[in-house]
Amino acid sequence: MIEYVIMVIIVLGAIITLMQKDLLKAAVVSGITGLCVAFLYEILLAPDVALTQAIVGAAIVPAFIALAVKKTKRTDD
Amino acid sequence: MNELIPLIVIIPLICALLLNLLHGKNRISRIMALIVAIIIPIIALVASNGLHFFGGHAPLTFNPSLLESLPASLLSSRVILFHPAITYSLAGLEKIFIFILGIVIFLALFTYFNKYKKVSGPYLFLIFMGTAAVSAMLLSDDIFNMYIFFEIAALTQTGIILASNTEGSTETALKYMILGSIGGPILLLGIGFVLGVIGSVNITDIVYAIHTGYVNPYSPALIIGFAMIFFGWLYASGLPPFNTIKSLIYSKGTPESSAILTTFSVLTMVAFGLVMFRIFGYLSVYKITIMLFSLLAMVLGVSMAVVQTDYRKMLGFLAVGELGFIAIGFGIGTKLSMTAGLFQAFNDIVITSLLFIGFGIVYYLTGTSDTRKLGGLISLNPKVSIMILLGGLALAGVPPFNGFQSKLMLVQSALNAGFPEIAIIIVLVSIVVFMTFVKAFHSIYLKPKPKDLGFVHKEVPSLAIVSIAILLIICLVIGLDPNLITYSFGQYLGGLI
Amino acid sequence: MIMDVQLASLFTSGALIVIGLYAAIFLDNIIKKIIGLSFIEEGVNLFLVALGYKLGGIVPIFLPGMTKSSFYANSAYPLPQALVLTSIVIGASTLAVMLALVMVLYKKHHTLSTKAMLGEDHE
Amino acid sequence: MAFYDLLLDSLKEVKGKIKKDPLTSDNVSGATAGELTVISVTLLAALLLTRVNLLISMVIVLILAVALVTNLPLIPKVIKEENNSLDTMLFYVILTLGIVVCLIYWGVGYV
Repeated sequence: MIEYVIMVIIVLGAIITLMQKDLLKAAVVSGITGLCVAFLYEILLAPDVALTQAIVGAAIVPAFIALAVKKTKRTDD
Repeated sequence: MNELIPLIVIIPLICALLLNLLHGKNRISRIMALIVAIIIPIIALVASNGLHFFGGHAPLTFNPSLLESLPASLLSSRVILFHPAITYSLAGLEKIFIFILGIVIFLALFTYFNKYKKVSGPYLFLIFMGTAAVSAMLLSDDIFNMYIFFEIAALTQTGIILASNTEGSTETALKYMILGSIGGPILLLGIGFVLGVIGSVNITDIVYAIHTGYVNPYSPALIIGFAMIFFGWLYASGLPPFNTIKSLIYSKGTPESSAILTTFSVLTMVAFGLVMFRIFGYLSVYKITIMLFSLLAMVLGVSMAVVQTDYRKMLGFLAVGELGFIAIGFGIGTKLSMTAGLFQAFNDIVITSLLFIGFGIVYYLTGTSDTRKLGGLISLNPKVSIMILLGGLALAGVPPFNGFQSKLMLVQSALNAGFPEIAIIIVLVSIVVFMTFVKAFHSIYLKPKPKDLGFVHKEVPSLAIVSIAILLIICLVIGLDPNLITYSFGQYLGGLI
Repeated sequence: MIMDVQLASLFTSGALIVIGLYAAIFLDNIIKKIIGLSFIEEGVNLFLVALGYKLGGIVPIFLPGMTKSSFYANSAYPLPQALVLTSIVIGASTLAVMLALVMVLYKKHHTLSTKAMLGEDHE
Repeated sequence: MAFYDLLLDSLKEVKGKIKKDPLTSDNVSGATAGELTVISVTLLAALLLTRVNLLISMVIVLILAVALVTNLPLIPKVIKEENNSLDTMLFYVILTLGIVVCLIYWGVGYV
């Protein structure tokens, strides 16, 4: 059952990310999607991919986005 | 000798990394870059035709001693034919294209070194990385391997535009990357569909599986996969709707960069076009879709080029429009038309590089690219202007140059295949290309010189003239004896059709 | 079970791709556009991994104590997984380059709006 | 000579729309050539449809001819659509993705 919950979180997380007004929040929330995708890889019998995705999707990509937001503007208007 | 095949990719890769480290040491970088640029075509010519299996994992049929030890049930199955490793194959076609890639890179670097005192390590890194990626795309028989090098090539192209550092180049690079981030994943998705249906990413295996009835050739997943790969191909080559961004890129780069960029895109187009032809050539919708998009590319490219007053933009649109000629050869789908399309691709690389470098001299001298502000440059250096005029004639398809031969071949193949309308369109578009070129040539060279025309540099870079001359000689030689090129193409295609 | 895991994952990947395309076309903020593009990449990777899944299968790592025949019969297909590893890295590097370009362009245009930053250039 | 006048008027219009600054004969000839290329290539390409169905192709060619002639200054429209804005490019990219997938997926059964 957990896999379906994760899938719902992935889709909702993606939508919520794009609805944020605060771009720093969007960066953090996009990490949730990345992490859940990593969990889903684990369920889909791909543990090595899950490891890479957990690092890239949940840590590196949000960090890059947060860095870009820090250097530019924080709000979306 | 097949150990030489991976060297075609490995040498530029290593050279790229070293040149990046050597940033600041002008002399060594120059010598090294030129040596490597000349080594690539030599290796391509010297290496014997054949296959290279990475890690030595050849298909079981290639290994007689292992084959004897296998049970009889395996011997009769398809398993022994399948390729377990990434395979590179080198034949006449790849040799010719890698050769011309090396030549263009060499001449472009030659011009670049002549123009600038300081050599930028990262710029050379990008150029050689792109060279490695493009030659790997041509050599590889593995569609995912091609995708990876395709992404690398796209990144290096972005880098080359950025390194050109012209007005608005950063914006253009970002636009290209955003469009690429749609095109690239869609291409991967298409590869995923094909992988899902067949279970292999080796092209020979995929072709074998489809043509021996191992899978249903009309299964919906395979068709969707084709649609996605086709879309990725449009992005890779710069056919519509990606024609605007590609022409923008060409017009934003420095002349040498633009020459290299067109070479990269044409070769990427050829590599992926051949793959699509091999895998999906049996679909009739394949031909119709390619024809549709190539006609669109021609008419949009040429009609946009003819109204430009900026010669770099004009050349960008012409380069994109010429892609339509290559694609129409792929679209008609007979052996003659495929040969003509590949031949046109070869000529396109030579002629467009010539024109980019040639008009680059004008930009170098005057610092403006607006044809309305230019004029009377023929008195400055008649030799160069005549060579550029001859290059333009080759582009438009005037005998005895190579452009004429390939366009004649295209027209013949269209007539033979029963598409007289396409033959007429090819002739018509060639005429407009001619007119566009003559118009630009007139306003740059022949029109009376405007009084306020100032010069940034007085001297014409001498090595640029040498580059143009070499490219023009290639044009003339190929135009007089097209069999030099078309024989290998015909042989390659004979194995496919 | 209403739907098996593989099909559900494929639908999830489709949803991610569609959300990403929506973001890329309709959202004006450039950083959100780029986040949308990263969702497209993630969706495609998920699609590839889901292709190799086998219901009730085992992880495709050959451990001591397994017999070859049972491993072949039960393991998930490892090829797509190997491909995705590369693809994830490519996606991350592309994203990094795009964000770097955005930072450069922000200094010039002082806005994150795509219309203002990457609109028609007037020369 | 109503058609000729129409063409002439449209060309004058093109002249005004392409560039505001003083015009040379280059620009006008370029625009004319572009215009004629678009029209002729489109009509010739439409003739390729005769292989599918003669009647349909006749109707399509006629409709296209009328549509092209009545919208005559075509080049300004092409230039407007082929601009450098990212939004326009993305719009056409996604549109093409949809068209390509539909065309190939449903086209396989019919051609």
